[in-house]
Amino acid sequence: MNLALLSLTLPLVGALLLILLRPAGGRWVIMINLASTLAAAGALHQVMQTGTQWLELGGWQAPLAIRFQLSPLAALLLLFTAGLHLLVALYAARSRHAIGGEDFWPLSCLLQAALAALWLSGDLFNLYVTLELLSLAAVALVALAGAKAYRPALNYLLLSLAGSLAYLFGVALLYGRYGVLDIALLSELAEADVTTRLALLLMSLGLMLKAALWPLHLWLPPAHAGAPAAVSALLSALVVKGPLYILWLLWSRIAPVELAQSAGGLFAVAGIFALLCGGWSALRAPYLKTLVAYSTVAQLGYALLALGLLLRWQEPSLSAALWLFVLAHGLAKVSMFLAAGELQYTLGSKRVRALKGASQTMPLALFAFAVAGGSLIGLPPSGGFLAKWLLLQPLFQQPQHWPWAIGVLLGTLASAAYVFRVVALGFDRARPTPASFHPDRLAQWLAMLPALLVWCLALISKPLLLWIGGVSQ
Amino acid sequence: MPEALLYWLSWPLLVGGLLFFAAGSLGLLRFPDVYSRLHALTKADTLGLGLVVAGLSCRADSLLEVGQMLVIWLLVLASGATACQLLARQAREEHGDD
Amino acid sequence: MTEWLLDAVLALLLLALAGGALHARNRYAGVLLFIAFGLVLALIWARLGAPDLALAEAAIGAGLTGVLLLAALARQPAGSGAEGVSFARHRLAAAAVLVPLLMILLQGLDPLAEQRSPLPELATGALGQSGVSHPVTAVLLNYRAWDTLLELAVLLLALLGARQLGPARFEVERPWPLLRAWSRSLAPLLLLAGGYLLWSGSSAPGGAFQAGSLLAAGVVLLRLAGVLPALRWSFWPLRLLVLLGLLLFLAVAIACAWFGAGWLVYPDGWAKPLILVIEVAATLSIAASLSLLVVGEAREASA
Amino acid sequence: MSTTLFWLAVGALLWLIGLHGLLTLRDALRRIIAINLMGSGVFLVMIALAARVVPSDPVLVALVVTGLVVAVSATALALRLAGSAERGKSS
Repeated sequence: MNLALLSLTLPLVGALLLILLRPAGGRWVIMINLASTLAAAGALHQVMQTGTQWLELGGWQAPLAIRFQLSPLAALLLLFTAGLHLLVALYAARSRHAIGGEDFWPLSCLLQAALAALWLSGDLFNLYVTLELLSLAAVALVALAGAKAYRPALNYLLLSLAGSLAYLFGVALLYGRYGVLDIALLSELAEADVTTRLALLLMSLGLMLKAALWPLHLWLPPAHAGAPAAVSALLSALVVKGPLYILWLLWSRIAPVELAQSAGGLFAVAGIFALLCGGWSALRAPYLKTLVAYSTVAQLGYALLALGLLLRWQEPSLSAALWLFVLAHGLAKVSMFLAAGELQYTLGSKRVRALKGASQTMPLALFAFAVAGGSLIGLPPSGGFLAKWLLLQPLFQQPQHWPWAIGVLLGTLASAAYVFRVVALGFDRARPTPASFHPDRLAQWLAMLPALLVWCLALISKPLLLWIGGVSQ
Repeated sequence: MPEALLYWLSWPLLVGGLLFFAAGSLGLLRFPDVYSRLHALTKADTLGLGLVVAGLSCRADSLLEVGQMLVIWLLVLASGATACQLLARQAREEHGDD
Repeated sequence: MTEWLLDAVLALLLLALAGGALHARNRYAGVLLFIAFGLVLALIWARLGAPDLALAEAAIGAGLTGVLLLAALARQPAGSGAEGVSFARHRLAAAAVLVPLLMILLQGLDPLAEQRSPLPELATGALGQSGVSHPVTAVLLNYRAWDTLLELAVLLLALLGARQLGPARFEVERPWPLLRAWSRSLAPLLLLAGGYLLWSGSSAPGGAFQAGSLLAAGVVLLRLAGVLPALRWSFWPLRLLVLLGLLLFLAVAIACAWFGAGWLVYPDGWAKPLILVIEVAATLSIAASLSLLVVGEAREASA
Repeated sequence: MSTTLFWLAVGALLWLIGLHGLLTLRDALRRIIAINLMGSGVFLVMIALAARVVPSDPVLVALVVTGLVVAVSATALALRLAGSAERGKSS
């Protein structure tokens, strides 16, 4: 547990010192992220041996005070957060256009600390405070992009606050009903009465609004497209996953079984709609970063589908699919957004049409975009394919659930459509858009690094599946 | 005996204070321009508060409480007067002497 | 009977002010009604037996939020807010939507009145070792100290976000002598009240947040009266003051984890001094953050 | 219709008024006021629950104090954003 706390406090203290002393941020943040990644890896290694560890903050017994819960899944998410921050920091240190201002460095460290506090916390109100921390950090980061990003940032902030307050209303109801805020204790006490159903409904609405899950996703594309490239990578890969983790905690731990099963169906249907609507909007998006933002909404549909089926059939192996989706989507989306930012900056235009002939002018960036797109589609050797394979396993065993497979098929079709729309434009070399200046090769290699990592997941697929299968118990 | 006397004495004071507050609010709603409204507000409400403080101090069980209420009343007096001056000056600068 | 009358009047006033604040004809009336809403809400907190909250609501909710709203209103070009939709026409439509939703919520809320929670007994029971005698301060700074630490980070984040949104030039033309004299005499009073609130926090309603917001009100008043120079972010002692609360809290937490028994576990006997030090630092950083949020100016303040 | 339920109902109604205002109004300042009303509504629900026991539940009061400061800092950020967005649009 101490290593996990180290991985949490390093970025927090680092951010405070960065604000106070205002050094050149790049190098320091890379060192902080490296150290916190190693700490998270140590914590994960330790927790795989000893199993879930608990820490009562302040030494008080469970119901009174906050409890930290370091499960293998939480440690994996800590490592995932620190790793992604490291990758983005490496790219951002190289190409300064992608961060929008020197304030990016302390804010990204605070974002990492907020996420670490969220993964570790086991208390409902503490999760509310971490959610607020997360959304304020995300809004401050989006607002870095200058005046054009203020309106979407304001809309994002207001809707995110409304979501937090709906979540807080649910927490107040649960506390009123059971008198306890700790998740582990609540999971023993919860029973399916009208107050619990209303509380879970309110909390789920708030969390779906904050995680931009299908019906409540309209704020995401303008906010993520308007933000600087490195910021939108962090937002799409990490910030929307926090509320999803809490949603999973709520429904798989606290909710009684019959409530979870009835909600599972709704989540699965919402997932299918997210896939279709996200894919359709991405197909028609005129701007490159809006396309990638809509693809986030679509890919979250897979996670929602996995969550829905997990709850509906009470099939624990599906939660491994859910978390593999989160990992694979995170890595692929970081690479896609960084490549899109690089393309947009060098070719000088935000439109998708400007990518004509990009395979000639900027081959590396387009290759990174295509490789990341491959993982989003789920082409065989990539992480995305592993997650989809895990998702489809129960469907093969019980053939009577075939309609869900049709949904997954349509989702794959939609994501393939919008990725190949970009790639096809890239290879149309009739009148290539000239690069406004000599493209920076190292930046493109750094943008490609996460995509290569997501394809390396396939090399270690056997231990990875066993390991994640064990993790999500 | 003095407690009962004080108790009955506090009723007229409290009702008087209430009346002054009502007069102040009525003045705020009905008076035509800024200055008369300011006048109504600061004068009537401060006096109303004074009467309420007097009424409550009859019922107070310790002198400390009476002292606290008096300090509060002095603070309201001072801040009311200053605010009234500032608002009146602001109004004069914006509209001139219409 | 009279208790019912008081509740009904307060609740009616609260809801009327809320409706008015949202749907008033022009924005200025809306902001004023919202400030009145904050004060009535402070009354309701006192009525429901939460004096800490009444203090905090009056100081932060009605006071500083009101100043923030008025400052935002002053910066915006006049007349652009005349959009006040005539609420009369929409009232029926709104009621038709809200009432069924309220019925649904009430079904969920109904059984809560009889439930009881074990936490109050636990909190007051463990007061002995918590180092303070007022239960709310014990919860804030000892049982759930992690919440308070994260919450200081939330305030810092709001300041970081607001700071880089371009220069907030604060044009103070020539402050009136009356305002300067009044702010000079009021400031020590606010300082005294803030210090008292901070000190009494360990045994009576009060504490870091209420004291911090009172001090911030004093700083804002002095800045508006032109007595204080411009508060600039580039001035590093001010940055240190803003970060002081969080840095100290983290230092205590890490020191406890390193040498003591665990994360945020105050060594026994040390609880009271540690809490006092943390509370003083938190008050100063809250006062600095809130006043920077209201009257802070960006680096390149106009010459 | 106990006192607790009365104040719970008032809090829930306040939350709904804020939510309705947030979704229907277009002006940024009014939407920020709507968010504050929603926050006050939830806090009223929490304090109504706290008032069930006579010395009111210290845990809930502390949670609401924390929530209040979170609400103020979010409002301050939202107002600065609204102001800059307005200035950006008009200049």
